[in-house]
Amino acid sequence: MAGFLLRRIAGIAVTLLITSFLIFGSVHLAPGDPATFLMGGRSASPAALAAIREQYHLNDPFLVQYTKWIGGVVTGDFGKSATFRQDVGGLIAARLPTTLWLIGYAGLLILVGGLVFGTLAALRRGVVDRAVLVGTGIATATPSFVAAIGLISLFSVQLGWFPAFGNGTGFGDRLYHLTLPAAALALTFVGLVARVTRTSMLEELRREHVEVARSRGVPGSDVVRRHVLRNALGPITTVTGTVVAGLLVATSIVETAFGLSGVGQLLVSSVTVKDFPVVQAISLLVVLAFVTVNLIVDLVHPLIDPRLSHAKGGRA
Amino acid sequence: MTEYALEVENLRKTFGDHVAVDGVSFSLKPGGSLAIVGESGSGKTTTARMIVGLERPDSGRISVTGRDRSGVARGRATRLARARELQMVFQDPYLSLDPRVSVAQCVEEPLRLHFGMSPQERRTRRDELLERVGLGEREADALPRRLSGGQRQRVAIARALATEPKVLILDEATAALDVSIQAQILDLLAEIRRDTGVGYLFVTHNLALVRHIADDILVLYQGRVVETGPTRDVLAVPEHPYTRLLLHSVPRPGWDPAQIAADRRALAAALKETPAAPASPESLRHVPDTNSTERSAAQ
Amino acid sequence: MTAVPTIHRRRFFAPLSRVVGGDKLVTAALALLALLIVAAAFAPLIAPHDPDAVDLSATLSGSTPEHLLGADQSGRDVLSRLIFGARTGLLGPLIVVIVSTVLGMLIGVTAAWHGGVVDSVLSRAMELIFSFPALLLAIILVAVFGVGLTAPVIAMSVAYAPYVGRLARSVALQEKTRPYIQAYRVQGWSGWVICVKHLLPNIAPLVLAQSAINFGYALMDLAALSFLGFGVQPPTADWGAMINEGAPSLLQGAMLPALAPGVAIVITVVAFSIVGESIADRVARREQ
Amino acid sequence: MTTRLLEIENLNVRLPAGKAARPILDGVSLHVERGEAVGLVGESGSGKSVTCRAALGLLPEGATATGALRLDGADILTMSPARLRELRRRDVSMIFQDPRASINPMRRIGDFVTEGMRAGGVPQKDALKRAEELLESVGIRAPRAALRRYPHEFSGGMLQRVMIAGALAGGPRLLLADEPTTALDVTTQAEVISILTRLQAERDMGMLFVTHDLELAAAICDRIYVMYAGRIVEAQSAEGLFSRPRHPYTSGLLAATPRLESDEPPHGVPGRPVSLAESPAGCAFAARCAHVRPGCTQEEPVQREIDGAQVACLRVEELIHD
Amino acid sequence: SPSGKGGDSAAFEITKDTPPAKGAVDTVTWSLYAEPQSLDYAYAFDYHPNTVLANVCEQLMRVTPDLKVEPGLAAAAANPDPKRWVYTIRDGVKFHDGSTLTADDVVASMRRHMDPKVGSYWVSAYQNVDKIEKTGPMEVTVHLKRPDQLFNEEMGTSAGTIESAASLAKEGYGTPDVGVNCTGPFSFESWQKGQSINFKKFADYWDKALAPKVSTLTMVFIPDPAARVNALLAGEVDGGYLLPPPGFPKLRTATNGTLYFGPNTTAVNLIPTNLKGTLGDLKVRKALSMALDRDGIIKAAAGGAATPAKAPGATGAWGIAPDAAKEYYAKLPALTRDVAGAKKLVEEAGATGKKIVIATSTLSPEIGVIANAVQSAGQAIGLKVELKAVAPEAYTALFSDPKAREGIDLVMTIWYDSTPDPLEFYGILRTGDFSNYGGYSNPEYDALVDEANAQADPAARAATIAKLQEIAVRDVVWIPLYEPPHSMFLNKRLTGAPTSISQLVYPWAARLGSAG
Ligand SMILES: Nc1ncnc2c1ncn2[C@@H]1O[C@H](COP(=O)(O)OP(=O)(O)OP(=O)(O)O)[C@@H](O)[C@H]1O
Ligand SMILES: Nc1ncnc2c1ncn2[C@@H]1O[C@H](COP(=O)(O)OP(=O)(O)OP(=O)(O)O)[C@@H](O)[C@H]1O
Ligand SMILES: [Mg+2]
Ligand SMILES: [Mg+2]
Repeated sequence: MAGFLLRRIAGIAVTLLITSFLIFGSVHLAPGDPATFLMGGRSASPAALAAIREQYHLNDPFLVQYTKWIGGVVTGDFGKSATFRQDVGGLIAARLPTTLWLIGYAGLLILVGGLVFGTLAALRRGVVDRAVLVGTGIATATPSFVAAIGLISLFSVQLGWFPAFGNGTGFGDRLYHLTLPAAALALTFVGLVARVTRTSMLEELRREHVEVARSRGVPGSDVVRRHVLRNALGPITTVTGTVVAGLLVATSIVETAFGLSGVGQLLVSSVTVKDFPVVQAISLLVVLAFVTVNLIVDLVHPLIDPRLSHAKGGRA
Repeated sequence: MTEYALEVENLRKTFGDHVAVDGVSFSLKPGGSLAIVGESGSGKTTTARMIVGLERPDSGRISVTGRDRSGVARGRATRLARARELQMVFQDPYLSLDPRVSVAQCVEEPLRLHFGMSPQERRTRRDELLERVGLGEREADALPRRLSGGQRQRVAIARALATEPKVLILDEATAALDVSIQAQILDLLAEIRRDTGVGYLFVTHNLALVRHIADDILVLYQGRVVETGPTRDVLAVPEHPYTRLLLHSVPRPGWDPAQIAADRRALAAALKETPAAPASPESLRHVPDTNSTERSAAQ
Repeated sequence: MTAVPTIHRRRFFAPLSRVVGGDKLVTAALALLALLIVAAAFAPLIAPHDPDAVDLSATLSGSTPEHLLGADQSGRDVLSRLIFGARTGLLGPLIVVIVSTVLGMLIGVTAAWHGGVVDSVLSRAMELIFSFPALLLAIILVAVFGVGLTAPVIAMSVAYAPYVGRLARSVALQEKTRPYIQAYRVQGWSGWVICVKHLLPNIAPLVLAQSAINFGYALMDLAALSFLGFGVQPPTADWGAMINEGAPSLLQGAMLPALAPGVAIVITVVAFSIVGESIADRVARREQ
Repeated sequence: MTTRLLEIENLNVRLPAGKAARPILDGVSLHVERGEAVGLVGESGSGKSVTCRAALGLLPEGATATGALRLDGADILTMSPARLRELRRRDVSMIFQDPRASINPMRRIGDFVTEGMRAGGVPQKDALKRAEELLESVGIRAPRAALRRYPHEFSGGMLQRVMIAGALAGGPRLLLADEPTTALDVTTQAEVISILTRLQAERDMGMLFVTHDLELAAAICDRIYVMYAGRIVEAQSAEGLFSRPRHPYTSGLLAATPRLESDEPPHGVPGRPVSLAESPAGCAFAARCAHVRPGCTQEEPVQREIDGAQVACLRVEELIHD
Repeated sequence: SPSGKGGDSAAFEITKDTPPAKGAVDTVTWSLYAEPQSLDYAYAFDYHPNTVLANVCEQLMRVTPDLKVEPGLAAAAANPDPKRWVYTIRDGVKFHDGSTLTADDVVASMRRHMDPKVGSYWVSAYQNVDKIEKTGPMEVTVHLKRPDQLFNEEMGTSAGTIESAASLAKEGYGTPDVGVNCTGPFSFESWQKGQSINFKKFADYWDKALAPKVSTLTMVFIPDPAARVNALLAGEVDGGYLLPPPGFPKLRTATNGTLYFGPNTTAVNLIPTNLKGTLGDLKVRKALSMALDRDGIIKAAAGGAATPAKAPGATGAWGIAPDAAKEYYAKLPALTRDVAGAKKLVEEAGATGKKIVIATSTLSPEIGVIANAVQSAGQAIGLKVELKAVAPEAYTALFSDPKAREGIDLVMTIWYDSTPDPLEFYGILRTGDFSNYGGYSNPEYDALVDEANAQADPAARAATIAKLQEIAVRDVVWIPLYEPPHSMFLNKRLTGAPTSISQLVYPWAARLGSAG
């Protein structure tokens, strides 16, 4: 187990190193003089440009720049934002709570909604199943920005039930403020998780051991809980993991649509103004989150399915 | 310079640290029929796959009519030569045919690859082969999915016969079929052997079947040969305790499962004490032409 | 929007068509897609107006006989823009799907067929791409190469390839061990021929099913990028860009400029997933 | 007259709904007495499993059944769901073909063995203790440790023993064994069968043993039913079946089975087995039968008693004299 | 008061000011359409940072709500000779940290703009400056390379902002973590990155007339226009400047507050950026101007709230001579839409079928709407108008990077003057000026610019600028579209905030207080 973990972490480190190189390198491919981007498109005298080049080490060879950057990243120093003239780390840290809240909230909606709808559909074949399938079919096809626009115009413009802006402070207020964004973010993925839940539960329902349990007089609800849902958790976890990891990017759309200031929105606005130090840092963060979530999913799997246990094998 | 159609010496294969096949040797006369028996996981399939070149042996020698066929074929010429000598019929008739290829095409494909026939000749040959296995025009045009298991296995046999091989390897070729169909296929195989002189290497775990189809028998146990000889003799007077156990395990009137269970435990216990020697040397009364098995078993 | 659902060989999302409407639904979806393609191809003939024609007197007019789906802020005909918008709306995903399918198949089948070092190198490479969500990759490329359809399409073609690749690899791995493939090897065919003539055609339907579903996701992702202002640029009529342009009008109570393209996206994606799922379902049923 | 342990009378099962509508079983009648081992033999698709499961009140999804299915006189087809669960927990148990598929791979062996008891309200501790005894009785060493292990840590043979232990947990009077050894090696099969028959005898259970291996059925059963295309075509004592098979299908099956004892090579039965839905009017076996007469394809044979055997063949009397 | 009618939309009324505040309020929440990137005055070159900074940092001069230039932190500004400005620093002014304002702070604050390492956005205000000297404990002298009247007026903008020299030396000056330390009526408290900036009333503020009535001022960032309007309507925020035109109808009918339109120095123009291309021909520029449906554009792009413009410089920007400005403006030729005439002009110029490329962008909705309208107008008179989409960041670059303008003939701009002097605008059309995007060059014009910049008397200067205006209109150097009013929404519990655009430099929140 420990060996497995170490191997995985080493793998992640390598992945991050390669991706960081790719990210940093690709940004360097950008046509145009980085110094002019750093000036934010203002009129810039040659003297000012030279000063900027000096400040951002733009005169160093690429590898030196990369090494300096990655060295900083390792110590938590992501450099300075060109537009905000602040430490990138601080910029991101200030926005991270909102984004994490949003992801957590949406993740919860996705998991609960997905499980409930998926289970309902799997167990109540017929009208309920049909309704859920049609609903999730449409939900998965609704991009979050379309959902966002729909939700805003209905719930905050027409009905005025939810606030139109802001992240909120304190638990209840946040919940109130982030409900619509989380719903917009979750919609597509609730559909996805519901369908995966439904499919894998139906597949488990067809398994012989479920029939065996029934044939032994185990009540239906116990069969569903202990044999069907329990066994279906594997694929559900995988999909939920991928989805939650993906939310970190998907939030950029929702945060932009709702005008929330989170990491995603920062990414979008930084791309717009070519604030590369910020883009690099957030990209790396997203990749890190992605691989971390995947690692967690991989660690959770053996807990769900003992056959995947890395510790022991062999047969009696 | 040998009279054997297929000769295998000291074959060995490991998967990781698991030894699947260990020092297997045997030979098969042209037109002969040899059965490899053993329980699940004893290495039967692995042996068969090494012989047709689907798996590379770790060591050992395979020769067909005296030509070396060890290892995975590299060039086109060796590949084709081996294919004209050895063909295989697989266990699961539902998976051994390309679902997109019609029966007729399926039989024509090897003809096209191996023989420079005109399309007309090829069609004639194809029809011959299909007729040989009892399939008519109606089945020829069909896709495999429209055929029953028995019919599919007939197609597989026709396809294997197309290259006119010296030896046909049948890995549990009838195990997935119903008894009434299995018997049909066995009838057919016997007929083909009579007519064409092809040799058979049967892989099976069904001893009752072996009695009716194989001249010689080779008993595998945990990747090693524990007993070999003419089927009649081995089945009549099995020498190795494992062979005896296997034989007694076949249900029949007067069958005593409790006794078998006891024997099995005894055998397992005995083998546990001497894991290096699964076979008692005196049980190997007949090892054709090579003593390697004897040697490896005697150490 | 990067978690593309993946088809598993036997198990698959319940195809909507199997529960509701049956083959009729699939037919309807196919008809809709055909209609859309025709509309996109012959947009100039079909659209009632020039998509860029400005009529400032019709600004934000609701549905009228002249403008069936109303007019946008600049007084352009929403219906005509919708029809023209199908062009970039379909072309982008089409390229993404074609490139990612070809790339994915190539990688997946090569990895599965060769195994060993080739497999582990290719699988690692796919894993590496996997750690970049498609949208992130697109955003990075936009940051680097600037806005427009090109960078996102390239990014997404690359980002989607491993989804196809992983599926192709796992299906090819299974298929490779099937006796019929082995029978061809025993017959003496070369690996190439078996791969191209037998393995590929047999895994193709499932991979295509995945690609049909990917199409919908690519459409959503590209529209999202246009919505963010990174993709198709104004004044080109494009569904995502139309939503971006139409969003401020919601304040004035004009729903159509933003809603119509939104609905178009949803319907198109649903249609593609119905088709993709029903292909996958057919394959799965044939297998059983 | 005392009631029989299991009595199936004229059981018809069909799938009604939509395109899949078709009959599966037609007029199946059989019975099992207390302490008796009864075989049910036939080729694939003949309806053995459906018959067997029906005795537990388990029918294919959407299927309807007519006829009677009684356990100790109580009609299973009309039982309430609660009573049916009770029946499954206590009175009837089933052992399935593939132990690896039949035991939830994600739960512990102990959970499996005790599941039925726990559902019946037995406290956890007592259930575990009983499970330990059961595992011991099916020959699993270190039963206490085994309870905490997972199915993948056991071999197929061992799992089938666990399956048997689980089946015996409720102290059933009737054991349904649906090809319990088909997935096992012959040597393992012998071992499992020895356990099964020993326990059956010890506990005086009735057993319906489903197999397609005539030899195996004959070796352990008192009476054997032969099924073909959803119907019982012959029922006889085991020796009777081998010495005097009455139905042409039974004879065909016997001839096709390779035997260790005999030099007679197996002979195939032409054609292929059909399911009830596929079979034309008249005798379902007519198309493959060597003794077919024009009448066979028109009239459906009914079971008749000939020399202590039940046979459903129109020409059975004529054939006896051949 | 001037009023306009845009298309068939409701008329709008210019309100010069709101009624004075009656009492104190505890907290006010104000909406900004974006988060300032920095509070460093050197980079305060946009609506949102200036709206914030106006209350916190003050300038040497002060631009009042009625667009007059008054002494600010400089008690007096003297122009002893045309090439010298002498500022007497006000006594007893305290910084928020309690330290006292001296000439050193002024020198340090001003010199920063000329330091390339700082890269000040206001460097052009100092283009004529030779050197800045402390000439007494409370006196600073600016030596010019040539006469520059405008310079003094620019000292009322961020170019004249004074910050404590000690604070300027701090690492991270102007960032959320460090903030600023100026002399304004509100002091910087905290900055929740991405959400809001908070200010506190400054008790020791020197100008007792402008003593704040609001104790806590919170500026929240709401980038989404719809969200911002809804927040105002819901009372979640108390007010905001520069509201999105699509929100006007709703804000107008709000029950919880009032939408005000105030004096503005903004004009919306099309800039011919390439006078060597199709638009190099005056006839073509004129024709395009004639073909435009200004009323329609105002309705679609400005929510109906704007006046069609005859001149490129806003009439509202004539703070130095507002009445004379009206006369000058009235004399300008009327702009009537005449598509047929325009078409003829294009034919005369031989430009029929020639190509014009206009930039469009998603940066703000107006840009797209106007670009579309221009395309439609141009095509109606036989020109081939292409739209070139530029990324939002590239759109800003169009105004600073000549390379970015390559291949583009026409760019839409919303131009506002920071000073009440029209020379700020007309000066940029001088040959070689950084913002003379089309490269317009007219020696007569250049001479007039220099002449005006040396005229200390506002009336005389205005008369000279009027000539500049005439030439610019005659030559259609820029194509005027419309003049929008400055917009503000104020919750009905509050009053006192000025409506005019001078809020960008004037401590507007200091006048804010309770309405009842
Ligand atoms: N590709 C492989 N990788 C790893 N182990 C393998 C592989 N193929 C076979 N083995 C192992 O080798 C041993 C022999 O397998 P083989 O398939 O030859 O047995 P068999 O006698 O054919 O059994 P069965 O009767 O079940 O078909 C088994 O323990 C099996 O698990
Ligand atoms: N759940 C079900 N739904 C639909 N049809 C079914 C179902 N179960 C069985 N059948 C059909 O009923 C017929 C009898 O099936 P059954 O499983 O009883 O055969 P069997 O004799 O047990 O065969 P095998 O030896 O293959 O196990 C078959 O034609 C089968 O297709
Ligand atoms: Mg095998
Ligand atoms: Mg069965």
